[in-house]
Amino acid sequence: MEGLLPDLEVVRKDFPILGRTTADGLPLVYLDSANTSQKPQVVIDAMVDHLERHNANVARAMHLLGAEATEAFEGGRDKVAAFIGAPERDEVIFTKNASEALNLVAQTLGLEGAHRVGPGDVVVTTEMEHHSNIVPWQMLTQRTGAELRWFTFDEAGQLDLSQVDELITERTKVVTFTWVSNMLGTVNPVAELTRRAHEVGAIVVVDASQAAPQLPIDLAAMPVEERPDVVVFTGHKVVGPTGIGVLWGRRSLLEELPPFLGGGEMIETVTMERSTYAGLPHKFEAGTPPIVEAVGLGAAVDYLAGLGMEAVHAHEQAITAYALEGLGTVPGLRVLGPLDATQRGGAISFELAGVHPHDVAQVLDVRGIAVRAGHHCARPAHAKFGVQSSTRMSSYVYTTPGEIDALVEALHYTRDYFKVG
Amino acid sequence: MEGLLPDLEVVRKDFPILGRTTADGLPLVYLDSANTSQKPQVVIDAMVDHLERHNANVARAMHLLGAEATEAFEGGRDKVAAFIGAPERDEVIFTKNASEALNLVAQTLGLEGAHRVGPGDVVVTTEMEHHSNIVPWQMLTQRTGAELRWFTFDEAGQLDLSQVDELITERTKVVTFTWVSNMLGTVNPVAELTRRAHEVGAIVVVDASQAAPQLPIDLAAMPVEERPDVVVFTGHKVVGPTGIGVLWGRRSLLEELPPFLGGGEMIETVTMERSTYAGLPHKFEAGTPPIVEAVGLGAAVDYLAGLGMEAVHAHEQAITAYALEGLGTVPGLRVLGPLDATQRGGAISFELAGVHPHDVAQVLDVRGIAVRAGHHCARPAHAKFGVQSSTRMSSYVYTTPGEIDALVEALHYTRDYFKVG
Amino acid sequence: MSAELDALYQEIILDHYKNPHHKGLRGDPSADGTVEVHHVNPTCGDEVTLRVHLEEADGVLRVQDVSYDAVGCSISQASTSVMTDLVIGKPVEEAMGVHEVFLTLMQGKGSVEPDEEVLEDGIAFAGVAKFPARVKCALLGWMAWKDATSQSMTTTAQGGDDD
Amino acid sequence: MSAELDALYQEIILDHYKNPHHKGLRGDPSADGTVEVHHVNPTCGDEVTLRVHLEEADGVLRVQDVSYDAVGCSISQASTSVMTDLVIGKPVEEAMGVHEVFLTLMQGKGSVEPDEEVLEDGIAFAGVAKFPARVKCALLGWMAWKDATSQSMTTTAQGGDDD
Ligand SMILES: Cc1ncc(COP(=O)(O)O)c(C=O)c1O
Ligand SMILES: Cc1ncc(COP(=O)(O)O)c(C=O)c1O
Repeated sequence: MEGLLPDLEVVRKDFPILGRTTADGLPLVYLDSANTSQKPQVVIDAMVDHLERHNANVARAMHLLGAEATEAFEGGRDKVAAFIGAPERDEVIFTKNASEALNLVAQTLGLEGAHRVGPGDVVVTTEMEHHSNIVPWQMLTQRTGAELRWFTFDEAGQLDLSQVDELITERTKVVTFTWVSNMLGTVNPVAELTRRAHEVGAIVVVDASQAAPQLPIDLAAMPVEERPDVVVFTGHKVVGPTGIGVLWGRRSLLEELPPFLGGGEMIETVTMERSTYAGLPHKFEAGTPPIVEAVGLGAAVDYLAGLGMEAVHAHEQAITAYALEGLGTVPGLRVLGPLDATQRGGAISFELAGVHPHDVAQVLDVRGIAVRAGHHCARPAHAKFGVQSSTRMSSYVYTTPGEIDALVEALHYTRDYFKVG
Repeated sequence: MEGLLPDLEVVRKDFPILGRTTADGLPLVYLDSANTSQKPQVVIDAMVDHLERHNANVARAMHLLGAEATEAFEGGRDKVAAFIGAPERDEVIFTKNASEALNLVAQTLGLEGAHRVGPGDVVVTTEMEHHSNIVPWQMLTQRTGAELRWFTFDEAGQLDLSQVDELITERTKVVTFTWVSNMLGTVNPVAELTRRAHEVGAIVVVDASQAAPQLPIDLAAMPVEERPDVVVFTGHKVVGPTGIGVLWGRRSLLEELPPFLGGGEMIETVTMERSTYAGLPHKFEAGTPPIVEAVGLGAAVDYLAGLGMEAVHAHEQAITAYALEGLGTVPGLRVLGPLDATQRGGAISFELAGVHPHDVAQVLDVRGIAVRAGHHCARPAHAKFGVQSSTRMSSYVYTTPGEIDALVEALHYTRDYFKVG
Repeated sequence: MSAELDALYQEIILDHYKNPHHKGLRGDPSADGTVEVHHVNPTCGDEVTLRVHLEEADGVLRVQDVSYDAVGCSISQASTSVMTDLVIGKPVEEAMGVHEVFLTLMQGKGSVEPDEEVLEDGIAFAGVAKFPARVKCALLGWMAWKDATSQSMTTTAQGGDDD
Repeated sequence: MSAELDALYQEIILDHYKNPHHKGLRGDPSADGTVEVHHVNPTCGDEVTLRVHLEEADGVLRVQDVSYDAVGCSISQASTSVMTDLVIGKPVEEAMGVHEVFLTLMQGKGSVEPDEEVLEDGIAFAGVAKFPARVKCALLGWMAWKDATSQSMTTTAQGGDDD
């Protein structure tokens, strides 16, 4: 099959968990990578080495281990900055996950600064967002008296761009959207939406939680008018650990925003009466940062860079095309989202007529196939299709065509088991 | 020496990093545990096992790995709840560190609820707090028009409790203080302060970042009028990993507070217009939680419980007494804080006349001895002593009397090297 | 493999799923002794809107009716259907007892022997207890019923202060 | 061990530490061409308040005076003292060049050969470059000087629009 990672079997050996079997001795078919990715040995080893040999607190420790830990931690930042082509490495802020990164921006925009959101202002999001890119903006607009508006999408899972003129106006202060949908797989037009938003002076916040694992990203190479002001993603979906997220932000914007959490590390000086704050990136990193997690994330993005993000993307597209084809052979199966693999990401949500997604997932699980059933933290997008939940398969660098075959066969079996058709 | 952990040499073997040497082949003497603790092999192994065999996202995944990961993650919560004797396991919220936990409380208290802090209200803290328990309250009081007041402390490092009547009044909404000071080592009277605060209806937030590693804590056993409403600590100081902190809060208070971060996991239902929120603990855990970190933290508190927190406390006291004695032999050395080991925690900050703390730490580091120099995130407490910084040694379960001897000898050497005295 | 599935998806469960009992909201939601609640399983989004009508006669408070609308998987739908069979017409105290027995079965991780006398069709859920992720599904309707019933009891108790 | 320390704590450094040059704030902080800044090393709390006075003569902008108050370790104190020796009296452009050379030395991780012609006593800091945690100490005073000087140049340039 064209496009697959050339050394797929070697890649699979890098991921120890893929050697696991179920209680019945069945091989594990992990098709839930949009939920969280598996971890290669190098990431685990980097974390172990750090904990066993270099562990100390960072920045404030000036001894041998402290210097080593600081170098390892800041080295993680350098690697992440390189991975997304950040114009400046100090623009990379470590948060606990993508959700915190989005809240950081939404909450501080409500407090002060030139982009402060207030009564009458408009924040624009989309109907296909993950809850983590809806709820923070609901909170912001509710607290400030601003208005939350959103792009809808069509049956094919594409944003209705005819709403641009109506939604992105002089009143619009923020435009936020997901680069790649975690439910539909849709890839949104970042450059176009960003340009339009910038024309009215709005800031653009892009949720790259599903894009960073799959697409090559080079922020520095983007024309500045098409470059979002903020891009966030989460460590555990790019073969890194939990407990760490990434917020990249344009320096001038980050400098203008007030601090989010207060405490150690983010200060310049403290008196009981008042405090002054540190510069980037520390201003937004209160308390002990995710040190071993940054080490792991650094190893993770290096691993992906080693595979080559172009190759990773090609692999995702090949597997996705193959999966769409296979799913098409299952009677009563409806894919929710774009059907052209070249226009979408690797998460495929679907309905199977007559069988509830939980029951689909259950039958698959008994056969060792891990998919997700539920709303995938995208209830509004499900509501759009008139369903409450769906089944989702999502592949990654370790997924083989054989695993897709196993999925498709299991779906046929599921229909038999529940006697539909 | 009495009070030492009986199997100290065995305990030391549990910590792989203690086998490290400096570039010159000197053994590592790690006396910076108040900054961050080292990790025993069981913690590292638990994390590795999770990543290599059970990794998946939690709560929302219903497949084999998802069920295993959820059980492991929630098992971490059970262990933490047991460690502090939490009245209810769902009152244990995982944050990214202690700083986030303190900000969570400070920020949500400014938004709504019966304890909402507003203009004219008073928030009381102390002059010996870590920056992470000062700055969030400065932000809260600045944003809400409330007043921040504080207990001062005396030359011996004890809070001036004669200020109680003046500070804790009907206007007081929050009283917050550290259980054990990370700079002075002072152990504050939690029961007494809490009782006084509760008499005026104030809520009590205790920073147990230094207490949890050293003292047995049994919240359920405390009389309810003396039990704080919120207790926070941080994973990396209790031999657990970075990237995780703990907020324990009384259920009725946590239910009253509005959510802090919005996003996946913390919702009940979401529509584009509005959302409703999940119950405890998920309400305060937006996004993918620190999964592998909770596994590590669970193993960490189990490890400490295995040693026995009474035994850990006795060990700290024995080492601290021995260290205070040894430091007393160094001319020109002044300890900043209580001098009676039975009345204090295991962090000892000191000045060495004529040598700046950085230079002390540097000389020690060359001899393989890791201490901290600086303000230890407690500038106001340093200002109180008229100094900008100090040197701090802090011991833990793996510290031996021999290591204290090495420190004391190195301090004598430091004085010689800088030709003071 | 199929045996494992069959342990979960007992015929009884699939029957209730295909033909749920007492489904569809009935009665006047604002009537005395009637309470309606809406419960959600946040993990998967399964939802139930459930209406309970309690009535007192001869000093005994009874579950006069339970009706509901729900979307969800076979387990949650069947469990809600079985629940209505078990509680409708029973004195509240007895129904609460049945709820306790079902809860114990579900939380037993497969080690509790189901009591057919008490649980009737509910014994079909014994296999669910071995699937931790599905226990929440099986409890959704029960939890909603308990919540609505407790609320109704509070209001009924207040209304009936004079007896 | 002691050799390693001696590489860091050169005699010159300890001398400047014990007897710092140009210490103590001087001059009128509100005078034309004078700027005062306050810099902190947040890691350790070292602080410096530094005043720079620039003056133009014969079309050349010169560092007329630098004075300061500071608390900090031997490295930061000595480095600030050496810095004042190196920049006072020099044309701003030349002084900025010296700053560049010192910065390169500090960031070289020990691989840069110090140029005594340019750095004079500053070459004593070559050993500091091998101690990453101390580089910030050595740069504190220099950074403050550069900041104050740049600020003064902006105001001077505005004031001197007419030439
Ligand atoms: C007393 C005290 N409070 C709070 C903190 C903050 O902990 P963290 O940096 O993990 O948020 C610390 C440690 O740095 C501490 O010692
Ligand atoms: C598109 C999208 N945004 C945001 C998130 C939230 O990431 P996290 O849960 O790590 O905060 C996710 C993943 O769950 C996602 O898929």
